[in-house]
Amino acid sequence: MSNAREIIARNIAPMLKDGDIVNLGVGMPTMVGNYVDPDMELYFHAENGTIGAGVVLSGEMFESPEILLQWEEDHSGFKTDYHEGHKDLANAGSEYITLLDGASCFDVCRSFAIARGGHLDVTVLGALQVDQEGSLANWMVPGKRVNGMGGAMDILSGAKKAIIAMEHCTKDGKPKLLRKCTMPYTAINCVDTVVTEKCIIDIEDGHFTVRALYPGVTREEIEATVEGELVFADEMKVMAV
Amino acid sequence: MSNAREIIARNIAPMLKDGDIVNLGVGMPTMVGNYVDPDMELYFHAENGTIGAGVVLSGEMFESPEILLQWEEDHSGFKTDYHEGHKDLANAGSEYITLLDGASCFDVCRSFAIARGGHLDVTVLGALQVDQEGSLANWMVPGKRVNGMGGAMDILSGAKKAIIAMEHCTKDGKPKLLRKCTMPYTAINCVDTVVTEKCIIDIEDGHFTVRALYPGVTREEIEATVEGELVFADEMKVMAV
Amino acid sequence: MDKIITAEQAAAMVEGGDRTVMIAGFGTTGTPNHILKSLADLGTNDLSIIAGDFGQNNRGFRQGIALLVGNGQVSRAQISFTGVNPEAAAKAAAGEIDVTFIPLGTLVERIRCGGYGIGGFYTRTGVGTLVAEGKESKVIDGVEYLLEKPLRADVGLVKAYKADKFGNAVFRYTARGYNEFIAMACDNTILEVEELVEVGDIQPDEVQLPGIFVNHIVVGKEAVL
Amino acid sequence: MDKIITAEQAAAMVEGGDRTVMIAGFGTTGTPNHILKSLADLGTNDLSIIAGDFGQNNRGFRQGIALLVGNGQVSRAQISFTGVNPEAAAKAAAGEIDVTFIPLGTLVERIRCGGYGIGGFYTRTGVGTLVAEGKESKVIDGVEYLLEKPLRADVGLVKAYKADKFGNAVFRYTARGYNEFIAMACDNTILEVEELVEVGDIQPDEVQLPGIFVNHIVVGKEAVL
Repeated sequence: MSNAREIIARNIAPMLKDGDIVNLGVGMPTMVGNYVDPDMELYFHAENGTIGAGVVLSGEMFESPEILLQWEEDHSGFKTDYHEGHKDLANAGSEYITLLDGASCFDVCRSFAIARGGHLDVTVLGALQVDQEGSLANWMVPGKRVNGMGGAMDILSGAKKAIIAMEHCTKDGKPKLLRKCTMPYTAINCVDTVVTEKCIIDIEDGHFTVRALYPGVTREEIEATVEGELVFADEMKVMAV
Repeated sequence: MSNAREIIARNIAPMLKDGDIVNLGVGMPTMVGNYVDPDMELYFHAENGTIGAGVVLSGEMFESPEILLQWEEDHSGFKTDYHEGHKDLANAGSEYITLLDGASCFDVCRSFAIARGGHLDVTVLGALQVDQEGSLANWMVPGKRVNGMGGAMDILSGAKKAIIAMEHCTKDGKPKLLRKCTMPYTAINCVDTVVTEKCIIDIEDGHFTVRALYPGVTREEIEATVEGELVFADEMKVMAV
Repeated sequence: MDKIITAEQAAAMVEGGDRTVMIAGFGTTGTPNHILKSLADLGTNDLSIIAGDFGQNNRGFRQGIALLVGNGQVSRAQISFTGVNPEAAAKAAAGEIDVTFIPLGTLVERIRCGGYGIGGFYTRTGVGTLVAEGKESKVIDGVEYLLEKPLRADVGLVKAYKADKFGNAVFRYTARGYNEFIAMACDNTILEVEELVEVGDIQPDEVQLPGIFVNHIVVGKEAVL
Repeated sequence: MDKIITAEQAAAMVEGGDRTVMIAGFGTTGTPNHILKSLADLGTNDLSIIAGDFGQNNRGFRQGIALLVGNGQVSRAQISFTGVNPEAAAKAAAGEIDVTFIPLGTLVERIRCGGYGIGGFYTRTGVGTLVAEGKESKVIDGVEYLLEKPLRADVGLVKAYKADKFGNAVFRYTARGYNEFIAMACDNTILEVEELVEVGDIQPDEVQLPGIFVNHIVVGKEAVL
């Protein structure tokens, strides 16, 4: 059986359309790439300066400094090219990647222009909280974690569609889908869809609309775990397992 | 004997210093390049996107469509490179040019950043009028000529030093050095020095300071042909012939 | 997705009236001559153009935008200078073309803003001149600036030396111009190239204009039309 | 004019206190590791840095800016995210480093403004968030924007793959980053390269950072420090 993260990634994948320019955030959103139809032409944007990312080489090399050092030694100079991986080629999460034919690299101002300027079709991002106004919080837990917002605010300010990949509740079972975020906003009024392991929710006109449920999940369970105005779609769909 | 334009160009050339990044406007300013010490390292900026311009290939090709067509045919494709001239290589006045070793080409936003961002050491431009506040007019004769300002306003907004190359009087003998320009400004409070065929004038603290005279030109002649507050430097120099 | 079209098809996408077309080029270089020739042949009238200059009109030998001007197809122009085109200057002076002159550095930066999703920017260029008329000004850290707003257009006509079939493009020398910014600032960008290659033939680091900003591609050999 | 210096000489040009240093890099790529190593060895304190992230600190194995953070040399940081550096995040949370977080797209655009002579720009990024606090906002064509101001620094430390002796530089892949904008926004830009070539060996069209923006060059072989 799939775990929550796999369920979420698998259910987001079909939301991407042929020809889309897509930015996948670090972590769970990146897993979406594993589930997309390989016949579909998608252009993956990494905000550190490329369109056309292929695969992530390996997370292993970050497991220890020794592995990383060895990889960097093996990949120094022009021993490898963009099809195989290169020490000067990474994604925004600092993982080494490959590029596909037709990829391009560019400066970071241009890279953010792709988002801010409305050229990005879809972004998939994680979140700590999402509220019924489509605002989200994902960069700061006051008094605890202060990691900075990176490029998330810029990407959300211009992406045509924002999909949030998020586990349904906090580790201690509290709602993350709220009437109003309690943590500092990353961006306001920008989220289109939230996918959790229990349901798929669209946000429109200031309320949550549940349009798909994971097999076995009841409306009552969603009502009990979502805070805020909740509507169930007339035609309820079933999420992929 | 030199004509007015040659005198002006020859007297501006020694104002350029080793290592300067220089933009020469279309026309008389471009002639300055003919008189600079060849041992000096100067970097010529053309606002259509290059630093490191070499020579202008030939004005002849613009004399008739036939010559131009023939040149373009001869230079199509990669038959020539940047040392020899190329159909995709011109200066801001649409003359074909060469580039020197170490030259670079870039987009026009970056090119204007060189001026606006304070990276340009000197610009030499023509003018119709210059006033004692250091404001100039060179882009529009109301009711007559409307050619547009091109890049002149941008270049003047950021160049560290602005030198005006200008014949001393209008064709009908009227002053061009004025208390206040009567034609629409190109830029205000930006001119450092004006070089005419009769004198070299610095502009500071709201007045003209004559610091060099062409041999044979008298102070009375300057006083009669300049309108505005006029000061003669204590040490008057003699212009090169 | 097949992006390749003919110059005639490209020309047919340009509309007059309340639509705008942004046209690349700086004097003799970097302008989509084949598409402009087709647009002149097609004769679409009442065009509103955004461009650096009016192309080349050398004693009646017209190239680029000068063909459209010669035909009287251009009604409105946001432009920086009339260029080597006395005919256009005369038409501007006579009011046959409604011309708004924009400093070139400001024009290209406004186009960049249009493509980069920026709402406006402050520049010193034009302070104290006619350009400042009707514009907001603001003193920032003791310096006066003008507020300039983004420019976008319905159709963008750009030119590169070479592109792959996805539209990843490469320029040469000063023909680079501000093509890449026009491509990002238009709803429908049509790229004219001298040479078309397969996807994968251009290295990711060579690409100066990413293909995602190119909707259609026209192949046309240079130099002479 | 000889621009070549050692990493030690470069490090000695960086001052603390009321001076600022802008440092290139995006995670693992595009950062001037040799200069930063020398700066860590030199131990200059009370640094004010402007950077994208705090470098890499992988279980105590520090690279780039992380070396400076580990030494406690950084007092103030204008930065976008702590990156793979939990030590920096902890120091930021504890107030040991006075951190101002800036959205990355805004940060790089502010740096560009600093080099491009633009007084400020309007962005939608950060509207309605903590980022908007203390900033002017403006509604343009019905959309709310924040005014963001240019960023400049006294010293800029940038990294390219290759440069000629004049400083004309070429990047590789995603290591391009925003090096070119930092170089334009600093009074004294020091470029670290892996490979140095003669003037004329890099074609004008290949140059991604023109040498006029480079004051000094440090040559340092990669990959490992």
